[in-house]
Amino acid sequence: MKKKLINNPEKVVEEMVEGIVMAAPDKLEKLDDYNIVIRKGSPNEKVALVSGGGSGHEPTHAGFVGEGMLDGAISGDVFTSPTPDAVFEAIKAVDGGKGVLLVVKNYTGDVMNFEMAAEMAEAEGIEVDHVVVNDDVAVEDSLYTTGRRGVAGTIFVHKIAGAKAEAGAELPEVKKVAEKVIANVRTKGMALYPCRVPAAEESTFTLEEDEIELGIGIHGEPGTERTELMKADEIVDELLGSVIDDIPYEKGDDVALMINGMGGTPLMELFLANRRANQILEEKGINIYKTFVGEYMTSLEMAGVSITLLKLDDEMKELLDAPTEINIMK
Amino acid sequence: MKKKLINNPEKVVEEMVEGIVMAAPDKLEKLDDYNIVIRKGSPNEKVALVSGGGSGHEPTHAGFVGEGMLDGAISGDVFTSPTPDAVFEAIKAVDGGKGVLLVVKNYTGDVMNFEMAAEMAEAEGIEVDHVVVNDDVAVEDSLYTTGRRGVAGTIFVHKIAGAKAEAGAELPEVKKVAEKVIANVRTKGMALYPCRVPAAEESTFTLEEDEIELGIGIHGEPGTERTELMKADEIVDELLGSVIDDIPYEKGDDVALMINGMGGTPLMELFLANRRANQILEEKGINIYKTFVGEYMTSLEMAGVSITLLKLDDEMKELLDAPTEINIMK
Amino acid sequence: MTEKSKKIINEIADVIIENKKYLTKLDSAIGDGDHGINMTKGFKKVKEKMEAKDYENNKELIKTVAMTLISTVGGASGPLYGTAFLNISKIIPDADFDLESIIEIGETAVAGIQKRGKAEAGEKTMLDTIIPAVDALKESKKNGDSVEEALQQCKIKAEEGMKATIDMQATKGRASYLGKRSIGHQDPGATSSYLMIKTVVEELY
Amino acid sequence: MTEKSKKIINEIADVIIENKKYLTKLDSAIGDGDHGINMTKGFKKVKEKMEAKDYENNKELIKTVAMTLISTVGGASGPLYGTAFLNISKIIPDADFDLESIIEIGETAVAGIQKRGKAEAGEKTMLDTIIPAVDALKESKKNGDSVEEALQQCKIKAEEGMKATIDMQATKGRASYLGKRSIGHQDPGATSSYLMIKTVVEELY
Ligand SMILES: Nc1ncnc2c1ncn2[C@@H]1O[C@H](COP(=O)(O)OP(=O)(O)O)[C@@H](O)[C@H]1O
Ligand SMILES: Nc1ncnc2c1ncn2[C@@H]1O[C@H](COP(=O)(O)OP(=O)(O)O)[C@@H](O)[C@H]1O
Ligand SMILES: [Mg+2]
Ligand SMILES: [Mg+2]
Ligand SMILES: [Mg+2]
Ligand SMILES: [Mg+2]
Repeated sequence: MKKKLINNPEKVVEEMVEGIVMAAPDKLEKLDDYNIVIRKGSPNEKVALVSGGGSGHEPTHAGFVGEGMLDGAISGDVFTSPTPDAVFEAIKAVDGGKGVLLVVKNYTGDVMNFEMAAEMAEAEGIEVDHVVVNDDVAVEDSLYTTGRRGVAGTIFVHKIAGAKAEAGAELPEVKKVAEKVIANVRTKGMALYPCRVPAAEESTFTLEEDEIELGIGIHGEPGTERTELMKADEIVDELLGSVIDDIPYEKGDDVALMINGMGGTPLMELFLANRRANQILEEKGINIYKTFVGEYMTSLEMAGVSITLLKLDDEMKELLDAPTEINIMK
Repeated sequence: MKKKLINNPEKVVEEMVEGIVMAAPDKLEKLDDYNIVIRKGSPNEKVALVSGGGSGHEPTHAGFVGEGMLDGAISGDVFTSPTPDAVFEAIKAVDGGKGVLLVVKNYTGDVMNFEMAAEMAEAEGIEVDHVVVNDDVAVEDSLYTTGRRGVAGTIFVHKIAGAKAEAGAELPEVKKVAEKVIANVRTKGMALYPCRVPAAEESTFTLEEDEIELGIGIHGEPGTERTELMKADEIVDELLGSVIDDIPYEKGDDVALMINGMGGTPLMELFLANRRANQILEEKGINIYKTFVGEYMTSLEMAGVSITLLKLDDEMKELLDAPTEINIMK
Repeated sequence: MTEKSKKIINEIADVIIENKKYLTKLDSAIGDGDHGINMTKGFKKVKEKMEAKDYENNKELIKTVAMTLISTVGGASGPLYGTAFLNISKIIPDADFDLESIIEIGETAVAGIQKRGKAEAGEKTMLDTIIPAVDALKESKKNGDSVEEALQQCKIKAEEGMKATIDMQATKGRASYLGKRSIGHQDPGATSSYLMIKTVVEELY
Repeated sequence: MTEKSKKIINEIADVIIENKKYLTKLDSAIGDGDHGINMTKGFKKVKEKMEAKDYENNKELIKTVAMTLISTVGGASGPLYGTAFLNISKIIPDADFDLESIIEIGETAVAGIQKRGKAEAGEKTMLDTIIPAVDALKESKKNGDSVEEALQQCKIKAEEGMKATIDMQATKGRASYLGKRSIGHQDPGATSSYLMIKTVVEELY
């Protein structure tokens, strides 16, 4: 049973959310009785952005609440979608009359719970719309399945739609740009080591000392393929190759690149991965407009990396560069 | 043998440094043939700040090169002090005629290698001075030993002395404020899990599933005490308690608080630790002026946390708040 | 009737709580390892609520169960089971259950789950337990079986349905991300559904 | 003489490289587990350098060894051994070594290490091997021993010194952070020093 720096598995989320707000008490607020972080002084007179999901992905989502990004974030139990009543509370707390956009990652649980919350909010006369992020190329996309998972690409939706909302756009415009990001963002990830959910005794999967898992999601679930341990460059070739081929990203495209650590990966290894990603993109003539290296969408202490590309047009570039209070997205 | 996302243990530092520069090619530059990162366009007409040490502590030190903080950083082999010739190269590359301050962490190797480099630079007529950071309260301080280690408190030296240099201060003034930070900063850390140096086959120590190590340094070395696994709150009580009692920090003091992850600790656990640290400081009437939660001074993929307090006066507050290009120090 | 229903719900809750680890283990193989944790949290709360209050009728009782599951379970199973119970609360009679009303309960549960989750039989979900179970009841009715016989068949078919998920490839829910790797494992939701159906059957006859 | 010196340095390098894992393991117990790695890196480079070039005299050869160690080893041992060799290069004769010159070499090495590292005997460092070794040479000289006898004693005392570090508490270097926990482990630097002295002795007589 993997050791953790926690007090009580049943209280981790609550205590974590308290700790998040205490780190920035002038900017953030916790809703009483809920694991919800909102901007201090909410609601604001603008379209509000709300996201959330299971906990364990920190800094996602609560860490992205702030000017220029989210207005509110709901932290469900670890890797478990929050319940509709909690999402509904968040919506009510941040709605300033111009409507609320929910940014939902494509998981059955998240989609259903957010949909139920939206129904509740609409019943109270709040204008609510939602987008579903599904950037994970590891999962085959098909009409007959639940489709692709939403992973690290979600951060770009938060940033760009957040900037749009901050600029005073109306709900349909904010939704439109969010959907543009979703259409242009792709991710693939891998794990060297799994993670353990605090309330569980074991990790969700185990890997031998010469095995890695490709195509992992962000909930500790096994990936789509188990292979031998490879060199970092080979792993990056594999991940970034799948991402590039998907849309596909082409010569002359301007992209944002995110090298995302899964929680337990040392920064050293992320920079090493960034090096190879840069080499590949340069070879292909794809221009890196902006690079993000660090932990953005994690899976507790999982060791591994995901690589995200977002193909940018002028509007997205401007919104990506727009000011935000969130340091790691500057 | 713990898996790593690397290519070749002998090349990790070089490849990492390349990856760091590629992440911000408009701001950073790598010196040919050396694992040295400097600000693009160096030297600048100001006192230059240079730091460095073994690698494996990322984002320290290379990640703190940028306006408002360091001018250059030398990355030695993993956990191994860089050699004097490398430090000398960095000094030459950033010296803009107003002299260079070396920020050295108190390790025999670092101190000796930086001293030798300073001798070389002085022989070439470059004005060089240095400060030695020794904030780790885990180690007994005594005239007859090497004294305390330099750990996460170093980041505050970089930030505050960096801001001073940026403001146009002369070398003695920059040194003076660096020494003020050193006099007022204290840290203690612990590990749940050790780390493995890429070139080594095993971790430097091993812990049973119910053991933790208190008073660890940042080079994978064992700590000063091995205890049973405790709850997060108890661990924070222990770490922060030792820190507070050391100077001591007192009622009415204004402090900067840093909850630093050792590399493999999920952000969730750091925020949990921040919660308890806030409770303790509030109880004691110590005011938190600014909080930093994240990975600043790591030890590869070690799981654990260190807690740093810096007692602030008006000058240090202003310099801590001064603008910098380094996002995580904003 | 409310006392009897309360007892059944209590039994369901106990069985789920007892099987927390088992359900979680199943979910670790093809999901995210929380199904037992999620369901236990929900049914513990259901027990608390039921202890604290008396209910006038089955409708009120089951509505409380539904709302409690919806607001505590989270994940995929929370809204699915929640919606199922919510649908049931709308039609549940307060008298003794005859075969017809039991079938109606089953059908409305399936309808709720399908409305929310948009899955069909054969996608390796809880529906692969529940649909065959309801079908068995209907078959029994057509054959003129007794309620006891019908319930017995229902339980058998539920179990068969649950076991049949082992060989299925998931196309809905989290297990679908595994593609072919989902084959060979029993679905956790199908298992919790079986545990519930089994409990109801054993309590009713 | 330079050929002979080159051979000795080559032997030292080989012994250090052979003991990479051993030295690293010792350093893992009370340091940061890199002593063997650091030293091997340095001495591999020394071998490379020596192969590529002929040296006019011992002074030039040893200076190259010093600069190479300084610019490749890093850590604490790099500047310490580097300074020791640098000091040696300043006084090393080009003729055959008599006991007097061997003693001078030892003394200047110690002086270099102490100038850089500010440690004394008994602090659980490389000095606890080197100082007794040099003392043995001086003792032999006083006793009028032959060079062979003196070197033999030197090696014995070096080994004793190295082993004596086991029971010491470190007050210098990284091991000092462990406080009392440093007791019971042999110092890695004292061990690499012994390996070097042993090699020199075996090559010289
Ligand atoms: N669309 C769906 N329709 C019916 N049942 C589903 C659907 N998606 C998932 N399930 C069921 O939910 C179960 C997983 O529940 P749980 O682990 O609690 O939620 P999550 O998958 O969000 O972690 C699956 O085993 C499956 O039986
Ligand atoms: N001040 C000092 N004087 C003499 N020897 C020292 C001193 N500090 C450390 N050493 C020696 O250096 C050795 C460690 O070298 P090494 O592991 O290569 O460097 P680091 O400690 O920087 O990792 C110790 O075992 C000790 O013998
Ligand atoms: Mg879940
Ligand atoms: Mg070292
Ligand atoms: Mg699950
Ligand atoms: Mg060492």
